[in-house]
Amino acid sequence: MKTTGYLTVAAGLLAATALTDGALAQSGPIKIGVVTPLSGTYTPIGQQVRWGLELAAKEINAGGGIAGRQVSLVFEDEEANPAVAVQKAEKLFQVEKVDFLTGTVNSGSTLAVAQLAERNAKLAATTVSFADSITTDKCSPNMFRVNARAEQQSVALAAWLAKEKPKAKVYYLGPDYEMGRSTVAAFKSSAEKSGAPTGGEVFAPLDSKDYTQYFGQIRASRPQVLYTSVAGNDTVRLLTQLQDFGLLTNLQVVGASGTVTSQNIGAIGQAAEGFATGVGYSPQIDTPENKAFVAAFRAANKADPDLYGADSYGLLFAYKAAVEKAGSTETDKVREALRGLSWQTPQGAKTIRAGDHQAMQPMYVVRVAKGKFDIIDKVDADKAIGPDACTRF
Amino acid sequence: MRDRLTLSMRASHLLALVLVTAALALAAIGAASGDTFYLRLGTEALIFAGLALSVDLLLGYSGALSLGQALYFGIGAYVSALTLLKVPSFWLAMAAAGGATLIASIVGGLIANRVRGVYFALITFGLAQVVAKVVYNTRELGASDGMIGIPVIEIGFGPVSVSAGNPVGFFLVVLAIIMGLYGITAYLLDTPFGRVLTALKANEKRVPFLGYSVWRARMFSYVLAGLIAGLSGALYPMLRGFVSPELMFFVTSGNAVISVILGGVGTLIGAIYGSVLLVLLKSIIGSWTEHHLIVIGLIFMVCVMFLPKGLVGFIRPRIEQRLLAGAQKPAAPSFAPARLEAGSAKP
Amino acid sequence: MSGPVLEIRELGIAFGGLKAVDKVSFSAERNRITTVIGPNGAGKSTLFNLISGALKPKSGQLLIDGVDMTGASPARTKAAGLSRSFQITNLFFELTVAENLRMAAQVLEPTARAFLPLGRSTRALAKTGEMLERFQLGHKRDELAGNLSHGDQRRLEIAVCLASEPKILLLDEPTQGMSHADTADTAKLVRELSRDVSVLLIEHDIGLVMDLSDHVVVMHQGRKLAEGPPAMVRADPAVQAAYFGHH
Amino acid sequence: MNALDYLQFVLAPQVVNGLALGVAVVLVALGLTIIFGMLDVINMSHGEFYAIGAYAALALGAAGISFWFLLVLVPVLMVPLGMAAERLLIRPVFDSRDRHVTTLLVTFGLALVVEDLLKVAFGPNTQRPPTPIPGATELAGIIVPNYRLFLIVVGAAIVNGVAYVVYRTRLGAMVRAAAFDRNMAASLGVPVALVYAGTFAFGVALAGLAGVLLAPIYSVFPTMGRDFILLAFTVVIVGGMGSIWGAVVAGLLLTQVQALASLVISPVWTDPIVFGTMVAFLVFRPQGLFGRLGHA
Repeated sequence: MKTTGYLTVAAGLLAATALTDGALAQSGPIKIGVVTPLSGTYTPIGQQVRWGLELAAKEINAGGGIAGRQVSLVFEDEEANPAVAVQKAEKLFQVEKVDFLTGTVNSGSTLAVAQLAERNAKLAATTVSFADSITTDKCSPNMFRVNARAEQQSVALAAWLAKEKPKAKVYYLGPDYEMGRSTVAAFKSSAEKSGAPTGGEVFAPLDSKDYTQYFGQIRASRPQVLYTSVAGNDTVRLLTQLQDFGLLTNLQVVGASGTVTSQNIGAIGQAAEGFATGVGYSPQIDTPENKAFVAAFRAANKADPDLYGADSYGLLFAYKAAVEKAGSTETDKVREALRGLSWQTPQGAKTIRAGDHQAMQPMYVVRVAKGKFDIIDKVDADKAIGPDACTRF
Repeated sequence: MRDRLTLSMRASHLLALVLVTAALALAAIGAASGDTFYLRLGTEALIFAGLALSVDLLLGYSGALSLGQALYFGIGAYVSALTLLKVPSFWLAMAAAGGATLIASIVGGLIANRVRGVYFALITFGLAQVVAKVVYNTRELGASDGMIGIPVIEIGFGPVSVSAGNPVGFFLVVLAIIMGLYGITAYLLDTPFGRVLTALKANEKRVPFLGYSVWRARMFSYVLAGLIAGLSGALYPMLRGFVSPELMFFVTSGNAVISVILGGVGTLIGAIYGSVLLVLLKSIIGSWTEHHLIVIGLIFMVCVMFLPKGLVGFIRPRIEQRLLAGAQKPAAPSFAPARLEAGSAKP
Repeated sequence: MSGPVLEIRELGIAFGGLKAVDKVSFSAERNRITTVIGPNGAGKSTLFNLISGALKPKSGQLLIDGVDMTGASPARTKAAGLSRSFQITNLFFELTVAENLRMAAQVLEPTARAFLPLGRSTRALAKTGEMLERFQLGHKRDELAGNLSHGDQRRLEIAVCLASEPKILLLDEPTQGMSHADTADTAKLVRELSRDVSVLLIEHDIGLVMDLSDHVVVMHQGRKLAEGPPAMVRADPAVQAAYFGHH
Repeated sequence: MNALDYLQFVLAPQVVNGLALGVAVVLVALGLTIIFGMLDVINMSHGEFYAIGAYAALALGAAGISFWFLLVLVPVLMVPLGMAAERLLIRPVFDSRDRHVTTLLVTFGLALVVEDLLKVAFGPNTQRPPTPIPGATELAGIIVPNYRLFLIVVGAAIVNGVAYVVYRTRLGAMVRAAAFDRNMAASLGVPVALVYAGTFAFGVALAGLAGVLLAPIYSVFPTMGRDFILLAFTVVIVGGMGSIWGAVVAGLLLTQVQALASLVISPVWTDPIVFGTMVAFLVFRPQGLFGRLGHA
């Protein structure tokens, strides 16, 4: 009967975990838990996270591991659902006894996992979520962010736009939910500061099928620039429909870093040409480190890395540096080591700001040309980062 | 006892007893080995079992399939979370969540109970969808991110108190509450009122001509189901410390329906077994493939087609036979007066 | 109490222009058997649906035991003391014989007992036992209603109607599909019943009608054609033409 | 924005664009309403059949088969799939006591499986076939992409064709007879089992055809089946189960209401409006605009 089966399984697992406790913990491999969406809408992002981390782990292990210990990754599917993410994260912390956790994509999962990390006295990091709140008003002493947040992206993009098209009229089209609205608001304030007038704004429901109903308003306001923060399938529809309606001529489309990515650029095709965004990474970055990274990534996965893959790849090297500096995997020591840590990534040097656990990094403005993200501008890390708004620690 | 429905309910109670025994054993093993994860996972399974229980009350007894029961689960969870953020009191949070879901399910019932069958399913689906979307867009409720920072509370029972952060303690509290909800539901279903619900499922058109208001009976069971879902949902933020709009989404409602089908429609205890089973299946399948939907979808279809009464429906008749055999050996006690029993013997 | 147990005044309903029941009036007297007859499509079943609340009349008035019940729901007409059976057997086929009866008898109990254990509803249980005995269904009490023979199902249906101790019983073709022996049994039963309950009957078996009824109402094309004692109705030339002429 | 601009840029194009979206919704709802109305089966996996059609178009298109041929080939390939689904999943539970709920649950399970299978087969990323007819036409200042014009024309032709088959042919009469009373139809010599399987397969083929036609506009991804499903069910209920003209009127009307509502009030309220319409119809006019096919 299944109850007894459950009991046997549970009892067996409990006994097994009890054994691995303690003795093996400091000498065996360093375990890093990855809670990331492997099913559902965010699967493509989860795939990049996985590829980036796996490549980094392979390279670190080939180079002798972290402080002489091998790294092993333990994956769990979070289904892009915070309720599942927390359950799986707890499994990794409690049963797998991972030393560190990463992988969450949507900000709800990241925030919930941050709280769980606090309650389990473990550390976690995100390489994808870019909601400002994660390192501002909802910052956590146990959560780090190594990717660029929304404000860094919009500062970089707005600075470029002010140079490229001074005082151009901007129309805003965002997905109608909290994240979409705050991203639009962030860019709007940056753009207005640099003198770009606002032509109007509209918020379309998430997963909109047809954007044509908003085209009339856009045409009527005659903007030179369209800013959008839609993502995934929504971008495919928005941009291809704009193209079908012939609206892309004489219109510069700019957007959030997640708007056009390596996952959807193929489906967007021609309509993506000329799209510009502020982002922390492009495979086109012309440094030896990046070229090596892109080559290795391509060889392993038959696909180009994007910002998610690159940020996830870089994270493991930060963790390696921190553990080696701390001489331990203990939470408090590693936290101290991560604070203010500078390390090299394919994206350039990154530094984790001690005050809010947000990584500072050079920001790039990239524009799509022939299906590739060409770098057209670069903003220094300290210019893009913005003030430290975390008051908890 | 020869009344079939009462007999079935007794068989369910036996299975409930088995479940509680197993749960207590798990708690003991967990406490002895200092486990956290499995106890908390079990706690979560029980909380979602409460939701499944409410789906079974509707589907298994009055025959109404709700595809949006997570709505009340979510309302319970959010109200409990909001209360706990202000006042960290278990009883206050439960009362507030109960009150809110009571009102919400009365409103929802007034809308949904105007229709039957598949239309009921579509309306409950749409209702949950719309409310979830509103929550998803309401900044005051944390919008798409949900709300974190719900404190770990102390649950006071007179002189003793249990921390929601204590895996064994909170597991036992949740076990008691969910089994309490099961007990109340099972009791009500074996009263004359509950039999009206069974009658509704058997032949709804006949019921009004016996003098019962169909609307009132459906409404009562809908509100009761909403309340059960809401009280279960209220426990969620105490366990996990956060709420998110996904708790109201179709995934949550759908999982509850899957649990009920796996465990057995109309068996009540099956909902709880089904929920535990689903959590177990997901964690086992999830560790070897991310394509768990294929496996769960297939198992679900097989259950709908070949095991319409689920696993408990498969086991329970065997228990009923045992009970019947046991009951017939002594001098056949029956609910009807003995004189009439004798009189009704074959002429 | 005096006066007719059921009185209908100019009751009418139309379906898309077709007047299914057109200004029909008559009364059913206490402890009498009143029978409605008429050819197929005369509006007999529609009339029953109007009286039992299954349909709402467009015109006219309905009084049960002197109380106006025009347009009341089935549950309310039931509460006023009216019980009905159906032309096509309408039982809880997945429930046992005893449970079918207990469900019907439960209305005898105060509402509060609906939330107490079944065993506390002593009056309903006693009534169930009484019905089982009276209708000779005791040995089948634990069988599912769906597994009974047709004759037993028709009998159970009458028993269910009677279990709630109604003032007036509407029986829609109770002998429909029965064997001769069963029909005779049922006729005997209905006659017995009329000692303590008023009966309104729809029946096709003319012999049975003439034998059983105290009062006959003849319907034709939605209207009342005639009413009176059986012998008088049989002699009515209009009835002869409209009804018996067809046989 | 001045009034003239509003009329030229917003309102007038909206009517035309809304027409294309309306046709898209009608195409998806058409198969659903036929299966619902004639078989009395709630096909929760209808959206997944639509997705299969879109993926088939994508894969076969990439293999070099012309779009115009796919318009015929994909629906034809969907027929055996629909037949098999009916035989294996619907028929065994067709006579269960609560057919609506049981078929809904079985097809819900199927939807879960198909969605995941599509991901295994084609990967999680969004893909899109090229637009078969590029370019746009400008009519009195209103820009309409040529493919959308084509879609409107083809959509109208499909709806008329289906309506002709269902209402005017002997085949349609047999189907409607079987829907109205299975036993009566059988006694009149209608091969009921075949008619049922054929009707289900026909509905599935229509979903596949919608997938082929809409893939270039709405793109292709594993969860695309969920996209239209609430809207399509609403269209079916508002239009009247099984009523083809009802689905057309409801589909065009609801998409216009939705689009105009999103211009006048916040777009996020469009879902509640659509849902509210569905509830209002269920409560006040459950037979829908045109009543139920075969039962009216």
